[in-house]
Parts: sequence; C-alpha cells; structure tokens
Amino acid sequence: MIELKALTKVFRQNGQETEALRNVSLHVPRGQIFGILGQSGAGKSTLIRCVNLLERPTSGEVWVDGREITRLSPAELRAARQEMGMIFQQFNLFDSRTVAGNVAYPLEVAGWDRSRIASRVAELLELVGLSDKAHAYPAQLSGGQKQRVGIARALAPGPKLLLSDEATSALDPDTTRSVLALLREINRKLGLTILLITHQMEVVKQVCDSVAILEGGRLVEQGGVLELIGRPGSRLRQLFYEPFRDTAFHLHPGGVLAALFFVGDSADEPLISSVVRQFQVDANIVQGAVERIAGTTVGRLLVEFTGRPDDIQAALEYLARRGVSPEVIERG
Amino acid sequence: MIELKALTKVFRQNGQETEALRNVSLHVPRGQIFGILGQSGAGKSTLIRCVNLLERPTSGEVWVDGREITRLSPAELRAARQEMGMIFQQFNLFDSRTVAGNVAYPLEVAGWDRSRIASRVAELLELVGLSDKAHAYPAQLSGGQKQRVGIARALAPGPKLLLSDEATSALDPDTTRSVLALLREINRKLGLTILLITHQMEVVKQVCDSVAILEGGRLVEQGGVLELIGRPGSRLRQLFYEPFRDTAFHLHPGGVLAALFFVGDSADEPLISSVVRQFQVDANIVQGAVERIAGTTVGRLLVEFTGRPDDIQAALEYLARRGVSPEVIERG
Amino acid sequence: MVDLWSMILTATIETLYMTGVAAAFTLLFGLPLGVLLVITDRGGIWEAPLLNRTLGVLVNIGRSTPFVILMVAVSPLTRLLIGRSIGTTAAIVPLVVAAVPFMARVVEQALHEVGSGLIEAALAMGSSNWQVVTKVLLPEALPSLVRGTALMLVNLVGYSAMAGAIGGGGLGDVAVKWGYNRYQLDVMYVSLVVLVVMVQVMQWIGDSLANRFTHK
Amino acid sequence: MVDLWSMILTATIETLYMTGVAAAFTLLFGLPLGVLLVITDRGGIWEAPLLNRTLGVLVNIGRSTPFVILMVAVSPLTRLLIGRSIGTTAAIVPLVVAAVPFMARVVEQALHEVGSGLIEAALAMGSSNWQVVTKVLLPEALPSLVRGTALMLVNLVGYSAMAGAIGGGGLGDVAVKWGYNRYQLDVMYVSLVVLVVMVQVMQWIGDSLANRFTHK
Amino acid sequence: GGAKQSAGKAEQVTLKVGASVTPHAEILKSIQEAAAAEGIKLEIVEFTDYVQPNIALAEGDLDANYFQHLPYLTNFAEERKLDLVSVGPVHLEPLGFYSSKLSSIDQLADGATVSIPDDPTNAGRALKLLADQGLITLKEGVGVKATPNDIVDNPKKLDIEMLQAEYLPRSLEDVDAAVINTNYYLDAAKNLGVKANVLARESAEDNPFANIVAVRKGDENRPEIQKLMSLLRSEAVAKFINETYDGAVIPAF
Ligand SMILES: Nc1ncnc2c1ncn2[C@@H]1O[C@H](COP(=O)(O)OP(=O)(O)OP(=O)(O)O)[C@@H](O)[C@H]1O
Ligand SMILES: Nc1ncnc2c1ncn2[C@@H]1O[C@H](COP(=O)(O)OP(=O)(O)OP(=O)(O)O)[C@@H](O)[C@H]1O
Ligand SMILES: [Mg+2]
Ligand SMILES: [Mg+2]
Repeated sequence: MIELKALTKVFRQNGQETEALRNVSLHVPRGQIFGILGQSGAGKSTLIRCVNLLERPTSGEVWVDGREITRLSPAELRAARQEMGMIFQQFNLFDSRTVAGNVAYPLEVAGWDRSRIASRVAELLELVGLSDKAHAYPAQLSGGQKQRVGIARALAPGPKLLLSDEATSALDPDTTRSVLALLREINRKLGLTILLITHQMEVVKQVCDSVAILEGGRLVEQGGVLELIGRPGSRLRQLFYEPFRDTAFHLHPGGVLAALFFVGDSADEPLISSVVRQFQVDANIVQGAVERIAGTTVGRLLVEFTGRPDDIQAALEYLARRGVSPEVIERG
Repeated sequence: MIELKALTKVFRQNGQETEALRNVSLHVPRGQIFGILGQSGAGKSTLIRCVNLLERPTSGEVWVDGREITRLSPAELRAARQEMGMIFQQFNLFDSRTVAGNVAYPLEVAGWDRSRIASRVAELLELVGLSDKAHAYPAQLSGGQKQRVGIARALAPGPKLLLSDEATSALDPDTTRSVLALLREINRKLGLTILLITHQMEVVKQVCDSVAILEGGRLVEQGGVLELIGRPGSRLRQLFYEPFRDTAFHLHPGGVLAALFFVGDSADEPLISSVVRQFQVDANIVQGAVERIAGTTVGRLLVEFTGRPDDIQAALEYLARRGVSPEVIERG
Repeated sequence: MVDLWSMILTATIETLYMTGVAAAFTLLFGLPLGVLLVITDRGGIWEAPLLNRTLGVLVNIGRSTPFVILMVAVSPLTRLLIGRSIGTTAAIVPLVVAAVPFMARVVEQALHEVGSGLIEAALAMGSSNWQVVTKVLLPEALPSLVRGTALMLVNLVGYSAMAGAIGGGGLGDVAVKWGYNRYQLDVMYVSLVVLVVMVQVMQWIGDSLANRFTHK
Repeated sequence: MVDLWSMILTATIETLYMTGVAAAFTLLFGLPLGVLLVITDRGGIWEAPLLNRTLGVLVNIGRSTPFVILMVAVSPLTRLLIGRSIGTTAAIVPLVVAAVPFMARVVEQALHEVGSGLIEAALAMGSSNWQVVTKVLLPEALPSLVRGTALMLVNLVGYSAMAGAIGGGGLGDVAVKWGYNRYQLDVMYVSLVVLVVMVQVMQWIGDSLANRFTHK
Repeated sequence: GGAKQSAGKAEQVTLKVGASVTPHAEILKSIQEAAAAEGIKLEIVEFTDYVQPNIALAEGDLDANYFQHLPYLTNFAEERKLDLVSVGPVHLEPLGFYSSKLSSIDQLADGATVSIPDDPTNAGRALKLLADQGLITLKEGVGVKATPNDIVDNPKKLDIEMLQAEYLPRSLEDVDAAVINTNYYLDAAKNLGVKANVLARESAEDNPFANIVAVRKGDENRPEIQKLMSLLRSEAVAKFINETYDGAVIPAF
C-alpha cells in the first residue's frame, strides 16, 4: 500500500537546517496496522505528512497504492487524498463549523448528497460517543472530545488508508480501548490500511501488526510486533519494558534474580510451577507482566529463584530448553 | 494547599447548558502529587482551570494556600497566579516568541532581571532536552517538543503549585519517564504541590500520591493510589487493569481460573511457589502483572490452577489467608 | 425649515442607496480580488507570482489615486454602464472602483489570519482550491471579514461625501455644500448627526455579526 | 519642463513629510485607542462597557465626518498646536484626526484574531493587563498590525490629496490641482505615477515586514 | 502673523498673500519682481478652496488674499463675523453658458439638463446668468445667495444639476448645457480637447463679481498694501492678463 524509498526531508528556516528524515525506506503492506514509534522530534509526524504530500520530500519517493505521489497532477493528488483519512496531532478542527459540520466536511468534498451526509455523520458521532455534541463548536469541547471529532472526520468518507498522528493521546483508557477496537474492526472488515504514530505502548499491543522505529530522522528498526519483541535487545522491547533496575528489591542470600521472557506456546504451560516442582527451588515473581500482544501471550517476568545453587542452575537450564531464555540479572 | 468546596461550573452557550462540574469537593494537601482522572469530557480541565480562576466557578469555593481565590483583588490574584505554574492541554505557546522567549515569559512577568532569566531559561531547556531549539519558533517544533516547552515554561519561575493538564500526552515513553522523574524530584526537594490531569496509568503509577476520579462532572472517587488500588471494585482499579475477559484462553478440564491481587508484603514472598509446593497443584500465569505502583509492589495475576479439586480449593484458601484475595473467574 | 428636513431625508436615502449598492458591488469584486491576492501569493494554495504581482500593482494604483481623479478617470466607464457620469447612480461606479482595492486589502489581511493547520487539513482531505476558499478560508475568516466590511462601508460613506462633486448627493454632500460652503451650520450639524448615527448603526451591526460568527 | 520635475520633487517630499509625520502620530494615538476598544469590550481583559461605548462613538464620529469638514472642524486645534491652520505642517493635524479612528478599527480587527488560549496562558502566569497587551496581544498580532499600518498609510496618502484644500501640497494635491482642476494631464500622470510607486513601496515594505514577523 | 511695520524704508517687507492657483497666483507672480524692486517680498500661498484663505487672513496667517469677489467677501465676513475689507478689484473671470450639443439657447428643449457650479457665488452667478437669458425667474432680491431652491419660475422645467466647478467642462457630454467659468472651459478645451458652443456669456460691464484683494480692516492704508495694489492695477498687469488668458480673464480696473 505504502512504499517509501530513500525518503529525506530537510527543513530550512532562518539559515538553520533540520534533517527531519534521512534516507528512510519503508514498506506498509495493504490491510496492515502499522505503527511508527520514536522519541519526540524523531520525525514521525514529518514522515506521515510526506505520505499525503502535506510535506514535500526533499528527496526520495513516496508510492501509495502503486503510484508515485509526488508525480501526480493536482487533480490526481486530490483524488488520491480523498481516499486517505488523516488524524492530526493538533486536531486541526474547523472552528467555524460545528462538530457535525467538521465530520461532514470530507463528505462534502467528496460530493456526497445532503441526506447521505447527515446519516453518515450521525453514525460516526454515535461511534465516537459525541452524538450529544453534534451542534457544539470545537471551542466548547474538551481535549478528548476534539480528538474524537478528528477521528470521526478522518473515518467519515470510508478511506482506504488512514494516517493517524497520535489519535488517542488525549483519550482516557476506556475511550482509547473503544477507539482502538473500532479501528481494528474497520481494518478487519474493510481492509483499511492504517499508518499510525503513537507513544502509547498499549496502542501497539492492542492493534499494531508491524512497527517502524525512528531515531533522529533515521529508521532504526522495522518488523512485526511479535518478532521485534521476541528479539533480545530490540528497541521495541526496550520501549515496551522499562528496565527492571529501579526496583527496590533485596535478594535473599543465595537467591538468583533472573529475567524470563516467553512468547506464545511456552506461555501456555505452567512453567514456574513445573520448575518449582521439578527442581526444588522457590520462585518469587518480583516484577513483570504476562499480557496479550498482537493476539499472542507474551510474558516477561523478573523472578527470584531460591534454593540450592545446583537446583537453581538446573531450573534455569530447563527454562532455557523450553524457549524462555532466562537471563541472570543478579546473584545474592 | 488546595481545597475545593462544592464547586459547580455550568457552561451556557447557544441556549444549551453543560454542567461541567457538579458539587465537587476536594482537598489536595501541600507537597502531594495529586492526579485527576476521568473520561473525556468528565470535567477535568474545567476543574483545574477553576483553581487559578481561568474559569470562574458558577458556585462553590476555591481555596488555595489558605485564601479564597474568587475573593482576591485583581492584584492579589496576579500575585497568587505567579506562584502557580500551568501546563495546558493545548500547549498555548506564544507563536511570536522563540522557545527561549516562551520559557522567559513568566520570568519577565515576575520581574526577574535579564541575566538571571537567561541562565534560568538555559537551565530549563537543558532539563527538557531542548537546548538546541532555543531559537526555534513553536511552529517549527514537533508536538512533543511543544509540550516540553510548555513544561519548561510552567516550571521556570519555581512555582509552589503546578497545575498540569496532560503534560506528557504527546511524549514518548522515555521522555515521559524523564519528565516524571523531574517532577518527582522537584516535588521532593522543593515541596512543589502538583495537581495533574492524566490519562496515562503509567503516570499515576510513577508519581501520584493520591487521585480523584471524575465522572460526568461529579467526583466519584478520591484517595491514596495504593488504598484505591487495593480496594476491590474501585474505579481506579478498573482504570488500571483492563478486564481479563478478552483473553483467548482455554481452560484445562478441571482447571480453575482465578484472579489474584496482592499489595506490598505478600508480593515479596514466593506465593505461587509455596502453593505449588504445598498443595500439589500446578499454577500457570495466564495474564497479569507485578509492578511498582507508588513505590510499592502490586501484583494482579490471572492464574490457572490445575490439580485435584480439593487441592485447588485448599490452595485458594491458603492464598486468601495470605491476603491475596483470589477471585475465581471460571472453572473448567 | 420644512426644506431642511426634506433635504436631510432625501440625502439620507441617497447615502443609503449609494453606499448600499456600492458596498454590494465592492463585496462582489473585492472579495474575489482579496482571495486571489492571498492564494496566488508565495506559499498560497495557488501560487502564481506574476498574477499576484499584477493584481498587487492594480490594487495599489486604485489605492493611490485621489478619489476626485478616480471619479474623472472612470467617467467613460460610468457613461458606458449608467449612461451618464453625473448623478447619484453614476456616483456608485467611482465609489466601487475606489472601494474595491481597499476591500481587497482588508480581505487579504483577514484571510492571512486563518491558521495554516486548517488549510492543511482541508488539503489533506482532497479539497479543491475552490473548496478550500469557500469552505475553509472564508468561513474561518468570517468574523474578521465582517469587521472589514464594516470598515469598508464606513469608508464608502466617507467617499460618498466627495461624490457630491459629480452630483452624487447624499448626507456628506449636503453637509459640505450647504453647511461648509454656505455656512448653514444647522444643515451641517443635522446632516453630520444623521451620518454619525448611520455609521454607528453600521459599526454596531458589524460588531454584532462578527461576535455572532466568532466560535473561537 | 524644469518646473514640472521640481514641482514633483517638492510635492513628493511634502507627501512623504505629511504622511510620514501623520502616520507616526496616528500610530501613537490609534494603537492605544484600538487596544482600549478591544480590552474594554465585553469579554476583554479590562471590561469597561461605558468607556468602550464612549470610545466607539468617538471613533465613529471621526470616521463619519467628511474629511473637508473635519479639516475645518479641527482648525482651532491646528492653530493651537502648529500656530496656523494652513500649510503642509498644519495639514498633518486633520490627517491625524482622520486616520486615528481608522487605525483604531484596524488595530481592533487585528487584536481580535489573537487566540484566547494565549491570553489565558498569559493571565494564568499572573501577567498584568499591561503585560498582556505589550507582551502578548501586540506581538502576536504584529503581522496583522503591520498590514493594517500599511492600509492606514496608504489611506493617509489618499487623504493628503484633499489636504490641498488647506495648502497642504503634496503629490495628490498636485495631481488634483493640475490634472483635475486645470486639465493638465501630463502633470497629473507624472504625479500619479510617483504616487503609485510610493504606495507600491509602502505596501511592499508592509507585506515583507508582515511575512518576516509571521512565525505561524 | 507676518505683518511687520517696517521701521527703515530700505528693509524688505514680507507680504504673505493667499491666492487661488489660476489666475490669481499667476497674476501675483507676474508682479513679484517689480514688488521686490520696491522692497516687498511677495510670498504667495496657493489655495484650492474658498474658505481657508479668508480664515487664514482673519487669523493673521496672511497679510492679504486675492481669490474672491466682493459679494463673496461681504457675505463671508458677515456670516463669520470677520473684519475683512476689499482694497479694490483686479480682474473678472466671466461665466459662460456652453453646450456641445446645441448651438443656441432656443434649442434648449423642455426638461433639458443644465449643470451649474456648486459653490455658493458661482451658483448664484450662474442662476443669474440663466435668469438674464429668460430661462428661469429667481425670487426677488436673493442676489448672490441664490440657489436652485430660489427659482420661482422654470417654464422649460430645466433640470438644474449643481456640480463641482472643475467637473463642469467634463459634464458637457452628460448634459444639454452647462454654465462654466470661462477659464475652466478654456483650460479644458486646450488640454482635454473639449469643444462647445457659447450660448451666452456673463456681461463684463458693472459686474460685481470682479476678483478683489482683501485685507484685515485697518490694514487698507498700510504702505506695502497700497504699493501692491498699484502694482496689480497697472498697465503691465492688464497686458499680461489679456495676453495670457484669452478672454477667460479680463482686467477689471
Ligand atoms: N467553553 C465551553 N462551552 C461549553 N461547554 C464546554 C466549554 N468548555 C468545556 N465544555 C464542556 O464541559 C465538559 C467538560 O469539559 P472539560 O474540558 O473539563 O473535560 P475534560 O475532563 O478535560 O476532558 P478531556 O479529557 O477530553 O480533555 C465537556 O462536556 C465539554 O464539552
Ligand atoms: N516547519 C518546520 N521547520 C523547521 N523544523 C521543523 C519543522 N517541522 C518539524 N521540524 C523539526 O523536525 C524534527 C521532526 O519533527 P516531527 O514533527 O516529525 O517530530 P515527531 O517525531 O512527530 O515528534 P513528536 O512526537 O514530538 O510529535 C523536529 O526536530 C522538529 O523540530
Ligand atoms: Mg509529531
Ligand atoms: Mg481536558
């Protein structure tokens, strides 16, 4: 669906140059939910804005749906853009239009007729929970309400591609979950491709198939979410899990503190239990989580093993054989 | 530090009335980091804006630092506001001022002299990692960079009270962590009281002492973070933990799926381990987390127990005695 | 003094007629001209430096030519359109010609204040330039445009006083011809008071509408 | 034709002098007046309905009085300030009196566009009204104010043509006196061309400065 | 004020005289050298309107002005309670009745449009000219103050339109006939190529509308004013006027 080839974007202002993107190549397959991650200022918004040419790349190519977007005629570009929804980081709602008017905008642009617009707008406001605010103006909305209007507006015309710049940053966890469920559903049912920027790992866990990570304008990592999380030392794993070190945990004498990581199958077996039973060791979960990521169970636990050193060693080896790859952090 | 008494705020516009706050009474002790949670549109921003009188309450009283803020003279109000920093949900940076100029603004207002301003601004930009953007204008910044300027601006004059409306929503996890660490540090060292709105449970976990939860303009819950999380059925607990139900987990025949919840002490013992060893049951952690919340270890795990029904029952009773309060979700 | 009041009444109607019709045509031409100045400018949605430069010069010519000269300069046009170059109706043509460049600048100023984020949002949704103008630029700038229209309308009232030179009539002309030239101070004061009231009403309507249209 | 060029030169200097000095004074009075209109308005940072209403009416009186009458009306003031009521310097007084109300409205329009969020931010930081005005309202509206100043400056050039009535001189006066009154088209065209160039330069400077000050 | 009573005869005295651009200022310029020779520095201030010069004179900004006729001065001084007096007429600018469509007054159809100047005295003079031609009848004794409101009989139902004097030649295309100051007509004919027939002319004999020099009361006998007047009413000036203005201006002394 989207193919970026050696994309570079340099901002020049007041004699200063900022290289927001540097030689970024990226492929987003059709029907995927693709996350863009990276620190503040890494170039995420710039990248997404290059896809619909709000920002003209300094060099490189942007292919969307088989066409090089920088080479389209103005009319072709407009048509292409009508098939891409965009949710803006700063919302960019039209102050002079009501909530309903904002959502109606892309439909008017696409030439829908009045009655279809009205029913579609009502449907979308229902979906984002803003039916009662249909006639309010953006200035009368809370931050999250504005963001939901932005979401409804982007989804209204039923785009093939959704570009989302932190669509849930201003939403509470409940609302976030329901918005993400909505996106997942549209993605599954209608094959909507979604390119989304987010800082919320929850979002990545719940909806992303693949991610790309930017750092200082460069692409430093790209791949399936599970694949990257499963790879020791990957940036995604670093982003997902804060280092365990800030625990104020005191090891028992002879105890061994080990980080366990397991994906899928191994998570479905009573691993800790087996170890305790088979090797005469005690295992105390100090920190960590077992959670659903991209539809699969992924566990990462910090466990203190106590018992005889030999037994502990044997237990760790057993775990390693079971694909858990324990990493000893500290020995008491 | 802050005492809200029966605060009510009604917006009237175009003949429509919105009751943004209804009879909210709240006490924020000096030196606390106090979180305000609630769904989008619950009235959080309105509440925080009443504290520095950006929004004049329809009724009720707002006491800050021992004074009823609605009864201050304009000059007193100005002086009071100079001691409150505010971070805005929409940033509200001055477009005509550079990053450094924005951070300098409150210092100019407070009448600092030029050289002190310059060094203080440099210090703050260093803290939020924007030293290289000192001379950029807000329009040239990324979303997260703007937010960090807002943070620096609010902290610049060394306020006694910080009002923060989603100060980290646009920040990546790393930057969020460092900003939160910064706030914690100022809070500890200088006794800064912080009233913060957030949707990020990470923020609550890492820095909040107490929270209040709003729902449709009403205060529905208030208390210490640990206390509320420890209370079964509390809203905070609901916010923290998504329901376990969306797992695609198939119970073994005879297996029992139970949710365990433990705080502090019980978390430091090898509970699972003991159970497995003592009761001849196997325990498989299906989902859940053991994490540091407000400086204490809090665990919530979904565990499948397999074994003889009697043993499982005994194990659950043992756990209950150890303060873990297991809740059986499903029996296979 | 029956004369005074019937004279004032006639003059009031003439002023309303001249400025009203002139204002309508000024909006008709000035609005598109101002829009063109903005969208053809560097960084605009329809960059066209040559057109922009040309329109800019034309507007400046209109703005810098003294009104009396403008009246003479457009008289052939007036004759073509109205059939004669003198009288109240004829005065409308130079009034429009004088007010259009002013209006264009006012529109330009108003549209420049529309946030670039909104224009981007409109473009991202595949809007045509025409849609950006009619659905975003103009509606978003509406309060400012209304204030600008009030500014233009009051300027027209001012110009219309000078249109007395070509028999335009109106309150300003009465104030000048009878009050100023013939020292009939009562006529002058009465017509000035009516003028001030008229301007006050225009300004008040402009302000109210602008506030009504402000949703920020 | 030596006369023509020296006449044009003198007139150019007179126009620059009149409009330059008048513009300076217009800014001096018009800026505060416009600021007052905005901050004393309903919802402003220094609500004062009575003062607001009064200033509004005064501005409207200034805006609705025909310039020729204004010139006579202010002549006692002119004499008080300048010592005489005729001549180029004396013409500056009615020019300022005519341009101040216009400028006030332009300033009003510009300041209305400053986002309420920014004013709130300034107030939340404990700014005094004076600080809000000088550190937020005016700097944030600067591009729009600069465009408005260009608008006012060009309007002044237009008014200055009428100041010929009181011996003000200047290019507009020359164009009117020779071209309009005496039908000498060559003088008229030359002075108009110089006028257009002058206005073009003013507009160009205004636009450049406005763009330079735009950081949005 | 610039009025200085000079002590020594050798000293130069400055006379500030307000004047309309043509022909007044030009006539003044023609005697500037001769005046200098007599120790008078003649400073000419040009005006385009008819109100300010009198006010400036009364206020002492000018020593004399030269732009108006006696009825205008009398009327003005009376209305504004100013102490201004005439020190004598210099020239007359006659009005003419012109048409680019008709060749004689008889051809004026019923309901024809006639434009006349809008300033007070020229309007009065124009109406008197029309009355003298028997086209209209004016109210008894209105004199120079006549306005179209003072027409008591208008048998041809002429539509009388008051326009700025300078615009009148340009209005010939729009009206059937116009009363125009001859000097304006001649200028326009020369520079704009306007062509029209003279249907009638204001008579030069005994015309009260000769342009005079006015001073503040009490200054009539100031020697430099006397000198100025004798220079203005000289043969040289008469010759200058006749040669320069081609009938649009005629000497009135
Ligand atoms: N100026 C206003 N006029 C009318 N209604 C308003 C105004 N400001 C806020 N509201 C309404 O008041 C309610 C509370 O708004 P508020 O901004 O306090 O919500 P919030 O809790 O901050 O939400 P969010 O998390 O989405 O920012 C909302 O329903 C909102 O629409
Ligand atoms: N118009 C501009 N002019 C100059 N520099 C710019 C401009 N827009 C962005 N930048 C710079 O380019 C870099 C990348 O910006 P971008 O907005 O893409 O970051 P981001 O990854 O979206 O960050 P965030 O998560 O904070 O929104 C930043 O350093 C920013 O300061
Ligand atoms: Mg961004
Ligand atoms: Mg909010």
